[in-house]
Amino acid sequence: MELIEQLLQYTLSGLSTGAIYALIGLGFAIIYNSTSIINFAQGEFVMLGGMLTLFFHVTLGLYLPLAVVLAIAAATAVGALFERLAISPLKDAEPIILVIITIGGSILIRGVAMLLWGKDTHALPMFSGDDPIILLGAAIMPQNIWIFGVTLIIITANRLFFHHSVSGKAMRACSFNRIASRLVGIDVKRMILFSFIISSAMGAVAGIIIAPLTMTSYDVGVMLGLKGFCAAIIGGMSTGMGTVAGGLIVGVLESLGAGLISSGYKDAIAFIILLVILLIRPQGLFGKGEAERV
Amino acid sequence: MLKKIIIKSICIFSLLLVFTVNSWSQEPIKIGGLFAVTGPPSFLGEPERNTANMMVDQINKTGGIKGRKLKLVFYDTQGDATKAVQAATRLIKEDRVSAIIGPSTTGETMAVIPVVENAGIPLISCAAGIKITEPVKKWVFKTAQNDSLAVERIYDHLRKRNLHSVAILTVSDGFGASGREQLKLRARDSGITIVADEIYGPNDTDMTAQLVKIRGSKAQAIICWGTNPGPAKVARNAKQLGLSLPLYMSHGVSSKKFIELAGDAAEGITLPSGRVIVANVLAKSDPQKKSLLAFVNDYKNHYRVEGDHFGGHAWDAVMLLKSAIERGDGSPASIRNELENTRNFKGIGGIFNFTPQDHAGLTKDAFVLVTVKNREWMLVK
Amino acid sequence: MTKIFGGLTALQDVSFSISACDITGIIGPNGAGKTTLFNVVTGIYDPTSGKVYYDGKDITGFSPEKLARLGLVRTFQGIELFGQMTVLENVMVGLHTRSQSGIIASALKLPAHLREERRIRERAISWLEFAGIADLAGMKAANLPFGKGRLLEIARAMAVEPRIILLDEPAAGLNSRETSDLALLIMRIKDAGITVALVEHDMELVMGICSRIVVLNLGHKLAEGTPRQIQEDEQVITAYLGEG
Amino acid sequence: MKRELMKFLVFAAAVLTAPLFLKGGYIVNVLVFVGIYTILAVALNLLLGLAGQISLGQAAFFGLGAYISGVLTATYAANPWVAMVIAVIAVGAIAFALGFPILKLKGHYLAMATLGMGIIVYIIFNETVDITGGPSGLSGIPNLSIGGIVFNTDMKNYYLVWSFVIVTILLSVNLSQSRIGRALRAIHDSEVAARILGVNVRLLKVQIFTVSGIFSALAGSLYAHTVQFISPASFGFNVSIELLTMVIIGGLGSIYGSFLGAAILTLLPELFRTFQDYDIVVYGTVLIVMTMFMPGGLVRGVPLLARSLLVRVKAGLSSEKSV
Repeated sequence: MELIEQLLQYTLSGLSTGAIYALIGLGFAIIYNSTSIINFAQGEFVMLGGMLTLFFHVTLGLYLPLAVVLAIAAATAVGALFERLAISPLKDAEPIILVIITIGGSILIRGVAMLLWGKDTHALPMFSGDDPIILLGAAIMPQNIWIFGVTLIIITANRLFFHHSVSGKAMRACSFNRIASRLVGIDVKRMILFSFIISSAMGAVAGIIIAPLTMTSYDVGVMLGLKGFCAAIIGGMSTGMGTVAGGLIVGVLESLGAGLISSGYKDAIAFIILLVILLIRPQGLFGKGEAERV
Repeated sequence: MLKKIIIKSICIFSLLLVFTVNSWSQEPIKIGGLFAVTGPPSFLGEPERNTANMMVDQINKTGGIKGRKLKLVFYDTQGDATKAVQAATRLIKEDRVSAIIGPSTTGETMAVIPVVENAGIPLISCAAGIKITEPVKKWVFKTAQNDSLAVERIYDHLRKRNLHSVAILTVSDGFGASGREQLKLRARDSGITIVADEIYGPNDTDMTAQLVKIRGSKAQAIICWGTNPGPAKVARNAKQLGLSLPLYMSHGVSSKKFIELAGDAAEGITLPSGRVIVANVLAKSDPQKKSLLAFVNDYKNHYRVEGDHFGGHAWDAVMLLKSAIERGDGSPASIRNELENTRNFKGIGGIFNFTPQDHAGLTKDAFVLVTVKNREWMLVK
Repeated sequence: MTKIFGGLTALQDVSFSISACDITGIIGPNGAGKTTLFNVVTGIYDPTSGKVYYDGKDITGFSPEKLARLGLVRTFQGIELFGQMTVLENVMVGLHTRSQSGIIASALKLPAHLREERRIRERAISWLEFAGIADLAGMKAANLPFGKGRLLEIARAMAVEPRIILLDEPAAGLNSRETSDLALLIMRIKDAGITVALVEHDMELVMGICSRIVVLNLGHKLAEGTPRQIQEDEQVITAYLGEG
Repeated sequence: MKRELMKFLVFAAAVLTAPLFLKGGYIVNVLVFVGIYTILAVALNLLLGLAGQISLGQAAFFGLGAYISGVLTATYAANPWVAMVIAVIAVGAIAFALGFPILKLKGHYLAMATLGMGIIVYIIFNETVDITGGPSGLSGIPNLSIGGIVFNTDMKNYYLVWSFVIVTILLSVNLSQSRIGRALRAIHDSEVAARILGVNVRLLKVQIFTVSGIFSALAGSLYAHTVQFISPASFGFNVSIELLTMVIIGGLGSIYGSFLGAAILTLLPELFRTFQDYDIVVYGTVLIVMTMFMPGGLVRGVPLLARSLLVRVKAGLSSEKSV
């Protein structure tokens, strides 16, 4: 009986961490799908979301919802600026060059954040108090419900955007064939800017809603970014349920691994799953079977 | 073609030569500082550097040491052993310092030890690892309290409360690993059984899995060993799960910051700590009180934040050096010998007594037990 | 020597053979499956069903590198040169199977390796001469004009010393002079005793040099025969006229 | 061919005589590390620049080399040279075995897999406390020695490390210009075309991955025996990234460029010490700007820049004359 209760708690904890990974992974997938760039700076937008909200809310004393809106706007502006200044001028560069650029961007953003806000860790107040909610003997925080809810809203919005709006369809077209898209009159450069804007905004949202739970500091982006990355790859770089499932799988297996096997190797679990997936199903668990051969 | 190659090579090597320019001046006594001001251990390096700067300024304003000014040359090691070795070599060979304060972490200190031992320059480390001074190295001292002392404090308290089986939850970095080693090492002699041995990563977002596993064990108390922000998450997760076991932490979180991060979840948590955080409530008769209040007030005036015991390690190091220089001629060898002769030095970390057999110099009295009450640190009687 | 191509999915049950020391042309409208056929034969794709025989031996599903060792090479429709390397180096890669220095011998510059290097270089130059582009040896391949790139690709394939060479639209994008030079080169290859199979749109070229022609349409084999037979084949004429 | 020989001789001569101008001092210590990173950057460049296969986990081989050497000597009192040989062979075998599955992947997927490999190895260093000493590191690693000479000063270590650098560079240059090197460059440009010509792409990729692992392990072993202390933090993800940056900044495919990249990235922080906290920002900016404006790396970028400057100056001069 006790074991079942434990397993339930592991699963629930895992799901709530997994939802965080999923949210971050979605940002990766959006940029990858419209530009084929793996944006190593994605984790920094998560950090920016949390730190900026903290800055507006705690330091400037603004009302929380206002602080949130401002934080998303500011992080999005940084994302757009980054694309304009560093990515857009290099449209035809080799992928490896772009990888280095995004790594450079990530170092730069992290550095500026450190100079602006110092090296301390900060906690954002919980959105709806900190009395745990008990579900069948397992406890989660109200903030987790926020995370689940926002993830759900974002997936739905993504789905609507990419499949039912003109710009969304255009962005998907860019990912399939850039030259053809250009020929049919899609402004590819603008679509790339768009994808950076959307994913930095999403990263910021993720950073904001997790900050009360995970706390935030100038360097939280690195590990969260990598885990989000794993989620996206496992999910086949999809901008929808695939990545979410990937995130949840990583979260739950980590939590189960820490509880049942060894907490020391917990972090390795995400990467072992990543390797296994890459080796046996590089298109991801839910990707369509179009593994590149030639 | 050949010409081009030669020109290129000359460019490169003249670039390298730029770095060799030495500045020679005998006047001030130069002290080196190796602090991890950026990188993961910056929570250690920053207060250490700030404190060292502040103390050196103060000493110079009040006339220096025997008429000679102190000069602090400091490099950021970023918590990286390789960079620490390079910086230590630079301090010794280029800046020609007479003694070195730091590095901030045990790993970096271990990496730097061969360098200072070969060069014969005294080093006062601000890191806690017991390996630094056990076995004793001729030129190496340290001011941070050994982890073992903190462990003993906790185990004493557990025994007093008649709690014998504990769960330990340590962070997977140098600080946590060293704590874990000591916790396991001292358990048997103290009559404590470790019934669960769990680990969390420095960047983990959620520790409920480990805590649930601990809840399923027969532990009567939990000892969590880490530095901010991990233990704050542990405290919050424990509260979330409604865990009623007494929760102990290490001196790694004895700062206001921990209470700020953990919020209500910090209430009732007990930990061994240097006296810094309870300086105000110490009895007047406490021999350290004067040093402590001086440090706390100066730091607050200078940097507008509370001084913590990490800064205290640098305070102790600078003041130990000062007194060793006053007693000798200020050469590296004399500093080393005089450091070893330090007796009854009332510092921030405790009362230091260095001997040829002991380069750590503290006893477990260096720690007091404190607990959180109404979001304030209180002494445990 | 006989080669039989078996049935494929992109190609429906196409089956024919080409004979040794001959030039066989494979023609057909766009989308007839010509390039797919080459891709299957050269091991880039696996056939869904069916078999490929070479010298009476089943080589279905063999990797391209294995086929090259057996003496089967090809060129590509949109030329695939090693752009960052010189023209000479491109051909030297073609001699990969004709040399054997391993990683250790190469790193240590053992005498045997140096001898081999010299030999490879000489052979590569002679292949460049064969293709008539020896004067371009030191040029970076990416900077070659398109027509010369074609010749280089053929020279590079020849350096493998194949027994059969598959040319995928070698005349595409060439002007008429270059095309006639190409025809001469292909004849020279044939004269060297090498079997040539050639996918081509340029009818003049195909009719001029091929001794046998296979016509594909929409993945089916439409006809097979000598150039004269093909020219008179009703079905072929309809297919081509139908296309436009 | 002769040009290459000339380049190499100039380089070797510069390396051997440099200390004469440096009069000991701290810079020699920095140059020891430049040497170690040069070996690492060259190793990565063989994989990335030559064969076009990315690795974001190169620090894993560096760390494995260091730990095998360190544990064998510090814990089991093995002879350092023997330990070095064992480390190099063992890491070569590991790289060979890992290479087959991992190098099946391409592009971003390969990047991710190698990144995962690097992080897993890093976690293993951290968690196998009984063997590696865990996060607090492993100390007491002896220096290398030949006969009576113990390599325990910066100057001696300089000659030790740089002899290995010279050998590594010589072997790598030879390799890149050989039959194998050509085949690898062919793979970089067009994998399909290389296969059609009979190049066994898979095996060659694994072989060069192995060579790259072996050189990295050598660097790791040298690191362990010169610093005499190792901890996991020196072999983490950021180190892999730094190595990648060295290769890119120096110039993909250019062996001497890797030396330049290693030198600059090791020396840059020394310059930046004056910036203190700002150095991370400066580092990020330099990284972006350099990759943006010199995608070919310094080796190609600087001469290009110099040439265009020269042209401009000449134009300026001639216009003055005409006035």
